[in-house]
Amino acid sequence: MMDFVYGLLLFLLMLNLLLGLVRVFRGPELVDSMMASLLLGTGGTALLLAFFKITKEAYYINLALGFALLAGVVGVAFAIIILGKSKDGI
Amino acid sequence: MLWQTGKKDMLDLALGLMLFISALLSLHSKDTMKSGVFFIIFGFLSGLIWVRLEAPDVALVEIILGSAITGLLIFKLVKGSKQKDLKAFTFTRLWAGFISFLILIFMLFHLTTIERQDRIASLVFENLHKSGVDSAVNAVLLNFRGYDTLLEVGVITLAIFGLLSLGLKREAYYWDNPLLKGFSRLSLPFIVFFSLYITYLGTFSVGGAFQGGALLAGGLVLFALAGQALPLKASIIYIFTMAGLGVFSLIGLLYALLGYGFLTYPLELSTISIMIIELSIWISTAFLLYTAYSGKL
Amino acid sequence: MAFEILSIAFMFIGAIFLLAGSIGLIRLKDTYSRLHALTKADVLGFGFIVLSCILSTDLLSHWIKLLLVWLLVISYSALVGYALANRKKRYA
Amino acid sequence: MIWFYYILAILLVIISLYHFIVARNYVKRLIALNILGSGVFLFFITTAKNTNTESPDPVPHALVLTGIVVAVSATAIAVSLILHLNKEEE
Repeated sequence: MMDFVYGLLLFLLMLNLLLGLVRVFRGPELVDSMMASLLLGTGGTALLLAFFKITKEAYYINLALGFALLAGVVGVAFAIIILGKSKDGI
Repeated sequence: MLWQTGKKDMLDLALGLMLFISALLSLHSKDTMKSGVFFIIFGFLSGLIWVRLEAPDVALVEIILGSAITGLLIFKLVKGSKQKDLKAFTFTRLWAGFISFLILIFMLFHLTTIERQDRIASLVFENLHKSGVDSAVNAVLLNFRGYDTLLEVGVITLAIFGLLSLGLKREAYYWDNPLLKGFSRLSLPFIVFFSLYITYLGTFSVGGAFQGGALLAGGLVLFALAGQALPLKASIIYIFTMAGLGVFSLIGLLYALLGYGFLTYPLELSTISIMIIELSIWISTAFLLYTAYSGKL
Repeated sequence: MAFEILSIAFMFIGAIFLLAGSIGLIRLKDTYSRLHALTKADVLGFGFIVLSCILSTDLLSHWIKLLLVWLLVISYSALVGYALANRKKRYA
Repeated sequence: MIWFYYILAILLVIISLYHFIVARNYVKRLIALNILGSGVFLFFITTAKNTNTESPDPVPHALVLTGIVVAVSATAIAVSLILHLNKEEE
């Protein structure tokens, strides 16, 4: 019973990642692709938390925290570096 | 044993297939910006795969360093380089296909000879209590194979100084926005604290100096993206970048002079020496990776 | 036992909200509306998943870290959504 | 499940090696190099899992950790060399 419930849960979360990958592939513009990779960041964090719930190993929370932090930094950096104009000097 | 599958492996199959598709798209896409985005997705997915393979230390390092910091570097490269994607020569394609095919045959042949056996794992677990840390990976990294890690710190330091010696004036990208400024300022103390916590966790659980340092480098990059300079003098940053190599080799030499041997810690002092080394590697990794991103001291 | 059932139910609700966000990402026509769907669904769905994890442990340190994950995800979601929309409108 | 990861690692190495030779754009060549490294790391980690002991072998994990850090520093220096090359060509 528990196996089936957790399997269904992991299937839903994996479907989430898969749909994100489809949008990255189809995305007409670059922004759409980056948005979908952001979705992959959130979905990956959710998957790690689901692993934490299933196995009760404490290190998954640290992994999730690092994942969330760096996915956000990458998103902001994409918006500023790729979409913006370049200027000299900080 | 090697060819068994079960119901629980569906997750592995799906993750692996997604990893392969993202790698293929990253290599095949015409637009270099898009292939950079796909590379970041590849990094995230491979982090999840390391988790599935019971290697959480590698997962942490892959997510933080292999995906995010490499992604930041590749974004800068993609924006700065205006080279067109030319079509390859037919001769090159044939040659590359031939070489790849040869390696495929060789590796498939190698796959048939693989068998399950006890490796040095039991040796590590037997001697873990002599190392001064409770985490097996960090015991290997900082005590049993300390030379490797010393040389690794040397490699990053040398790479960054090689990069600086090119004397290239890099363009700095920033966005002068009050929201981003406020957020980066608010989150920086939290990031410093969390990266120290990850470094401290390295002594008994999943974590370590490189992971913590790379996290701090991510926070510093966010700080710089808001258009702010670090409130530190260049000389202090220079000391920070050299701290890892300096402290590590000094401690090794100290024990060599005391008669224990280079990088061989006595049992009662091993935990404290490993902690000092981890702290120094933490600060120097953070500032080295930040320098690699910004391109100047 | 009641907590366990509640926790699993919360996790399912969270997963379905996240799935709704990604279906919106697939189905909507315009970049800005896709961004809207993504960032809105993330906040609620992820909140439910964090709540479910909080119900399933009883350590204070885990609670603090889980709340921090949630705080980080929602603030970065807002910040990245704002940055992407603003930059796209101005330069692209 | 071990066989699947071995085959995945081999496929990653093969396709990225092919693209590393074929690509004439340096950015794609750098990305191919990184993916090649990931394939090799996957091979190592799978070998670490393929033991009789309960938990995986920590020595290949430590080696891969070192490898990832060295790969990032190689990427950093390659990025600045390529940017330098672009400036020279202008």
